Amino acid sequence: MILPYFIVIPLLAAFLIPLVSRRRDTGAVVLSLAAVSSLLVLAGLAFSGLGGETLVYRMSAWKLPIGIPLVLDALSALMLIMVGLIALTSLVFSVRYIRRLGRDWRYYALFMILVTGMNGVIITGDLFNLFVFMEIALFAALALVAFGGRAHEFEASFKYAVMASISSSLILLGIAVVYGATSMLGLATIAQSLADKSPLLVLWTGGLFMAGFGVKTAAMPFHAWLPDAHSSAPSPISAMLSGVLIKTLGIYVLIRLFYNVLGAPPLFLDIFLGLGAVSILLGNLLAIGQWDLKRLLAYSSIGQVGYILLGMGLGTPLGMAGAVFHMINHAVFKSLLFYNAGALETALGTRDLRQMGNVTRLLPITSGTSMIASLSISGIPPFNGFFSKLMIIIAAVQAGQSVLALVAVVGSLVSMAAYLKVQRYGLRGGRPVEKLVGEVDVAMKAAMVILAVLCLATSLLVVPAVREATLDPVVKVIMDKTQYALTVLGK
Amino acid sequence: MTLYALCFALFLVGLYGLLTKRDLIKIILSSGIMGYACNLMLVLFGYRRGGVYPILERGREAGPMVDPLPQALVLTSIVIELGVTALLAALAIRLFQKYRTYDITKIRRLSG
Amino acid sequence: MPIETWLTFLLGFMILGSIVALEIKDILSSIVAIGVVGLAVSLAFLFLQAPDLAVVQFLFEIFALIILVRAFIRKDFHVMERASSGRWIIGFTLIGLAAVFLLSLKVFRVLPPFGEPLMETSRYYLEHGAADTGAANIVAGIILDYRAYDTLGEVTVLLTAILGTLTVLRFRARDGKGGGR
Amino acid sequence: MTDKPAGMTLIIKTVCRLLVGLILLYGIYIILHGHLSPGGGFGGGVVLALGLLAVLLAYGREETLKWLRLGLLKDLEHASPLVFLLIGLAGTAWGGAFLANILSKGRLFALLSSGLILPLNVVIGLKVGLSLFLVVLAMAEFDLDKGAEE
Repeated sequence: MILPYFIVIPLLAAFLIPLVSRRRDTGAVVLSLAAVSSLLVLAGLAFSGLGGETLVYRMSAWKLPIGIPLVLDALSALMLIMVGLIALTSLVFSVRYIRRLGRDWRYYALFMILVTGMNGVIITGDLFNLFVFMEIALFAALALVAFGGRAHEFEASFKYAVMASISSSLILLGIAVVYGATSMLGLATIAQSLADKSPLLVLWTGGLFMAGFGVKTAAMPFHAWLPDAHSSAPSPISAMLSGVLIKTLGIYVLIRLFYNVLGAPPLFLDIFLGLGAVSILLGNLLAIGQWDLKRLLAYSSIGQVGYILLGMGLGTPLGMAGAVFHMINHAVFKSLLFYNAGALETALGTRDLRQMGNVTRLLPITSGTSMIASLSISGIPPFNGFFSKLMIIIAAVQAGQSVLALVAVVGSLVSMAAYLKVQRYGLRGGRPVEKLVGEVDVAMKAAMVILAVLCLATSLLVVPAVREATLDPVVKVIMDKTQYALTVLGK
Repeated sequence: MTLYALCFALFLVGLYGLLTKRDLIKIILSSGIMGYACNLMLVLFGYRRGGVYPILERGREAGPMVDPLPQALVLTSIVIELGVTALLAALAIRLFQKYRTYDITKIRRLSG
Repeated sequence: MPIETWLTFLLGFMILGSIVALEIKDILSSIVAIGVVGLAVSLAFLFLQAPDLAVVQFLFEIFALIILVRAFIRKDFHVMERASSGRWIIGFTLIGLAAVFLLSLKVFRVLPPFGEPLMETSRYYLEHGAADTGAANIVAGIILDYRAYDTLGEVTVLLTAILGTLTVLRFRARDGKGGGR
Repeated sequence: MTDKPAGMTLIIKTVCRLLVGLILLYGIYIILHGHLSPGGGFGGGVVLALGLLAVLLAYGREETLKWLRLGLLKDLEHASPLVFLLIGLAGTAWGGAFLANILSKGRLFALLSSGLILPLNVVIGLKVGLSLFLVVLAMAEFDLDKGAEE
């Protein structure tokens, strides 16, 4: 069984790194690259070999209500692929980028722990275990946000830590109440047990989880920590945070809990819709006002998460397919945009759009890939963002929510404006740049090109044949709702 | 029932502190209070009237015992709390070193 | 006295202590107050028949106090500045939290009453724990056998927190602005 | 905490030397009896850390680190979670599942019983004790006043 290795491999790398590296970071780089690429391969194999089945692994050889199960279904396999992919490119991008902060093995150790935490959240079938691995990912993210060692990074990290602490406490309280009511901790057993408990209980714990994981998702009223944290972190880490962390700790857990455990109560779907609509409008609008490139990207992440929430809230298979599709797409193009920002920062020494200038000639790869990413995120065909947004909008119209469809269209136009601003000032501005202060090395370029190619390649997911093999099993897992519990319990 | 409500009240005191206090130290303390409340809530849910602690002893009758599972969970949670406290404290003293204040609004103003 | 009375008293004391810790102006008193609350939690664990937790809570509380005192107590710096938000924010927060409190009272009535847990899973641990794991301490059996995976996570959390703390405290500041040496 | 590198007075040093041994022994006792009595790796680890801190308080940093060998402590701290993981992997190899309890369960109430719980407790105790000690050490070394007015 390959299931525990999704945890063991990154953890082994994280624990070995301090022992193998002293002054140099070569050992750490090699180890973490090896670990992440094997994770990606494993995840790919798992997804293709799964064929719509669900694998259950018993940790410590104890069966479900007693021990902790690991569960791998199409949804978790897809998430694992996403994490592995972004982690790999992010590491490739990091090697040179992070050396200007010193050759520090801690970065790689923390990075591997971050990956461990996310994989752990994705693969676990136990509520409390999910909490533990969420904390692992959060601690690693906090340390990495503060990694640069500048005062504003500490400030961002502190703010993030406070918000994380609030949300974790809410979640822990929710777990406590669930345990008090059902005396169960496995997701599958809770799903069965809660089904015949008082609806008040579902409402209350649902509210706690919604607030707690809402903060992790950074949907609009809960977004306060995100712009600081995501813009202060080193660029490859921003890509990890915006690209996958908010999705694993936020979106994925929300889907699992509210669809597979609580059985998609209509009230909470409406809340998803509301959060989504507000996030789309305000997130994208606030993005336009920013001059710091990474802050702009961070605010835009809030807007894009809004689309995913909107798709989730519709509760139709098409909407869910759009949400999952957009989640993958956003991981690809937002990470790419953060790499672009990192490359620009390395080359120009600034993140302020007004200080940048005409760099299309000096940095052809950076500006080319950022053009592709901007087109994708604004929803221009034939790039991936267009198809996922289109799916969500069509699903909204089909579900009779034309107002929300309109909101999505308007949000898309607003985000296009924000990225026009990036292109106009950041890359094609009038301010002539004569000399670059730093060099964008091959590894950085490679990371950017890989993701730029993926921006086009993931569009293929919309082709019916490909979609049947990839998105449809995932959507089936989600829309089968509490069928998840029966599958995991082997009934 | 009263105990649950009181425990929840303790949780809300912590939440109140986190939402309104602007002093880094008090924010750290508030997060600790919320942690206490969560832990206590879990153990309250596991108490069984007349039960003894879940450790077998030689020569003692195996009477009813309290629920051991919440205790195992809270053990984990206590460790996590300490981790949060250490990390927050480290960040706070770095911030103090730079700005010479623990007031988060002043820090925000100073950093622009 | 029944255990409820003791616990009600302790919880009231904790709430009071927390409010004192939050509202008092002197840093040292504030930290000491939170320490006392932590010790009260430890005492409550003892009442609730959780000696494992009482020991660990007590020791970790001492440690948290050492960290907090070391981090924040300075010879020349004792009294806090104006440490709260404006009156409006406090008012709205209080009203909001009070509303949440009143609304959730009903939920606690739905839960199993105090002293009568369902224990659907835990019954197994109590009946088979010693035979399955060989440990007389059933809590130890749970954290290191039935749910050892959680504990692996817990060790990793601790490792990460320590690594993070050391990263934050490491001496050389990166751009000269961050302070440090 | 350690204003003077020389540490405290002779009386405190002597008392401390006597006490430290006891504290450390007690910590080890708690760790080893984790499967039989309250405490275990987490509690015992903190006691260990407190013992080491008492040394630090009494003798000051210089002298403490002379016989504690910081590098070794750090290596031990880094290696202990690795041991945990390797024990878990041994479970996959011989017990059929990750972290399965593969050793013999022994007789109830005996010190050498309960299979892997004892070694895991030792690993956890080591990890908790050393990492908490290292954190407080780092905080004690951290100087708030240096370079703050830049």
